[in-house]
Amino acid sequence: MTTSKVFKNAKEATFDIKSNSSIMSGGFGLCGIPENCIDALSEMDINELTIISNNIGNSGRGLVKVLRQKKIKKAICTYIGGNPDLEEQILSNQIISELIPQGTFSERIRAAGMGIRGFYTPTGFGTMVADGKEIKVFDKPCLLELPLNADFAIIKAEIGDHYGNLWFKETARTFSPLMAMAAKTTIVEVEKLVNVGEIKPEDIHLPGIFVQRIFEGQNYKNEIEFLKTEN
Amino acid sequence: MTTSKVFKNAKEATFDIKSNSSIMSGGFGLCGIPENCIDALSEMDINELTIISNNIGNSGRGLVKVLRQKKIKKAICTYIGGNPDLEEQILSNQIISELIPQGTFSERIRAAGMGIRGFYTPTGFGTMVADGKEIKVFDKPCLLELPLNADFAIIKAEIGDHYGNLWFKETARTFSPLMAMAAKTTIVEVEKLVNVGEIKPEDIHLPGIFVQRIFEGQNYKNEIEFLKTEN
Amino acid sequence: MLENKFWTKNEMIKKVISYFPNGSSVNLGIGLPTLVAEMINEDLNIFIQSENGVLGVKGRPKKNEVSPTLINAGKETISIKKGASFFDSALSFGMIRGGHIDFSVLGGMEVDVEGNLANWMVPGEKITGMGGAMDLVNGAKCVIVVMNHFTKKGNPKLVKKCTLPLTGVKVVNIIVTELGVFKPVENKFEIVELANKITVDDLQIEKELIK
Amino acid sequence: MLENKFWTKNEMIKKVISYFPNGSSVNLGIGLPTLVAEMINEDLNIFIQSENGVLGVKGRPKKNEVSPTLINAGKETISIKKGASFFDSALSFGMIRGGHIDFSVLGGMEVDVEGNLANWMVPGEKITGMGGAMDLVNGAKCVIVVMNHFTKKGNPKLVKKCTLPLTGVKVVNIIVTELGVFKPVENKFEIVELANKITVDDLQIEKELIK
Repeated sequence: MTTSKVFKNAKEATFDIKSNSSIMSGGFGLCGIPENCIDALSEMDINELTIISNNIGNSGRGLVKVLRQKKIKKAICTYIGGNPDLEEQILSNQIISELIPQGTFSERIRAAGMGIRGFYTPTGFGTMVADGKEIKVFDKPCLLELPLNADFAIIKAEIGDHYGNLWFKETARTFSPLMAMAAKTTIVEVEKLVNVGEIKPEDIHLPGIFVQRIFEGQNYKNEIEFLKTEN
Repeated sequence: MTTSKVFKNAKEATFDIKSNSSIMSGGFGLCGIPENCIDALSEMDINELTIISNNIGNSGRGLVKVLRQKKIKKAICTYIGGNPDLEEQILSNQIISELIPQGTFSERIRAAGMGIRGFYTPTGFGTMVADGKEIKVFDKPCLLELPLNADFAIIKAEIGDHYGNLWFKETARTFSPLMAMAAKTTIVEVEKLVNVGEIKPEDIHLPGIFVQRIFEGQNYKNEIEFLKTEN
Repeated sequence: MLENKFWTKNEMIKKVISYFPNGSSVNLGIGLPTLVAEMINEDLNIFIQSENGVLGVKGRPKKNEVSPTLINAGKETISIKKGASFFDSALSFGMIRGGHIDFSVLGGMEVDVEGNLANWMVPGEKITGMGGAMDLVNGAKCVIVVMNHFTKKGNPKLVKKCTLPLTGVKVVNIIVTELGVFKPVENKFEIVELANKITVDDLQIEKELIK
Repeated sequence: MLENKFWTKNEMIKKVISYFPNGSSVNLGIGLPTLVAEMINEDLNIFIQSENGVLGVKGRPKKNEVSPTLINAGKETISIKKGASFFDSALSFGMIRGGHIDFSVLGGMEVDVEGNLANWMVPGEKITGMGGAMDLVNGAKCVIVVMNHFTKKGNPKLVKKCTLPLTGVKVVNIIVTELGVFKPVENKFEIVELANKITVDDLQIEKELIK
């Protein structure tokens, strides 16, 4: 058993992703998305994927590349605005979609990682989201929500060490640490790969125990979706 | 409405703690405990308190001071080893105690802070902890556990700013950020009070939104319970 | 022209801001509500949360301070103020769902007299997705909907009963449109305030729905 | 003297360590199990977790490196290795309960043939509290109980049915005592290994309970 988690690049780190795999993909819109892993997916001869991601790409970029290749069987996400490719595939029934309130989405992923078998939340009560779900009344009527897990998580961090300890920049953290906890195999790409001990132990956002593979990514675009500046 | 959260000392910050209040107290053993607030409690003419704390003090110190004053009506905790005063008051029925598995204790406090109305865990199934609890079978039989909240949380952090953003040192973090989320009024004492902006936004362990009062503490003992060193 | 009497977008946002006590916390939805971050007076000491994981949004960045990893939930570049913090989505929504956010300001397609809100899809036509809206309406202490008074077809969005899929049940506290400020109270819309020279007739809301 | 044939504490801990593959993660209970942190070979690249909020415990600190805020779950001062991280109790127990910890090593008062464990109280006499034990036995991938073979009264702690309040049901995978290594299998104790010159009779376990 080798203990090295360090891989050379996205192609090598994603070697065992197959057709029908379920994959969580981190980031929000185009912010903090695992660009190298998404490119690798777009080059692999696989399909029928289940993708769990807040937006499944946006504005024609990110996971939309994979979406347009018709490799996605099922999309589990929270928001479709700004992703016309996804909206079209859903409205024309080319793809199965499951829309989840974003807080429930986060908490279900966390639950999978943290060993919680189910939890009650008022979010979604009285809406389509409640369809078929068990309801129990606490201070308010609540839905029973179940853990959301996956075969793989592909996520990006700003800095990672060889053990997989991660540090995220600004608002790029989002769902990524949670997905790392919830997936059987978590593949991390980082802007900067450092030696263990280089991230202050108090400031590690995700302990390396949740990471199986890590590599330093290349050619990041870090695209801005809506550039807004002062006057 | 004043927006300043900064208080002068423990006495002023705890002014409205009354008899019958429920109080969460952070730390593990004697590590990371809110020494100044505990001293303030010991000087107040109050009783019938419900205390929610991992150990309710240890080895005659910390909350044991308040315990010996017979101010505690109910102790909600996870571990009694090393606290003979507590064990004696429980065995002689001078105090009502509720022993909770530590992971369930953490998660119930988090649930209260995060708006989760209940969750299922296999922890405690088939034990006394399951008595009277609803059981539901997922991959394993699980207990329904409910949120644990309080009127006040008294916690200690290493560094805090005027808005209440906190940073904890080493293993002193423990339950403190969770308790801050779960209490109606969270009172924080810090080794060092700094201006807003002095803690790097990525490295804040607890955003100040969960903190109502903060002060710089004095005369910390930071006692070591079991000193062990290399040979 | 009725339009000449309407509040401008800035005036609508000022009405929204008038509800915030000093030191309160606010989450801003996508679109019009984000204007709050740009217009708010710093002295109010408001902490603006964006559910993608930041507390302490300030407004727009200077051109030379733009960061691709510093955005709001509308995926727009932002700046932050001193005392801001970043966190993951579970903590971000815990902050919302745990009742720690004082105000949620968001857009709407329909609001009815019971305070029900619809704002995430038109069946067969348009799916925006609920994003964080369902969490926000159930978690924030006060929910303010800021929206155009009329649909593109000219019908009022303040209705007796929502027909679109709901975002939340009995959740809306205040509605701000370009015609006025309203509250769903006892199965009617209470008129809190009307824009200058706007009359009750201008609202085009059925008379029996007005309190 | 039977005692002369017993494994020493260090030998017991070596048996425990022999189960850890390179790179695995381990949580250590209070007392005897903490010896693992002091005896383990660094080349094994084991990450030791302590449930009070640290991953990467190394052993004992040098005298001049002691910190009151750096302790293990037994409240003893520790040191950490490179790559260590600190976190709050919810994440710490999520790590445990989510199945991310490979081994839980903890003490026991009684273990029975079904793999039930009792180690937190003696009714009316002694309450230690369960601490993190109930979470650990339900969360870790492999649960190793390391304990004295006999109670103070001289009765074996490996029993047909636990009589003390349980910590967990069907959770123990391996038992290490000073007499040998055992596994609860098919309602019996399988003898994996006995200490040098120890016989099955020395165990004082009822014959029909031994596989």
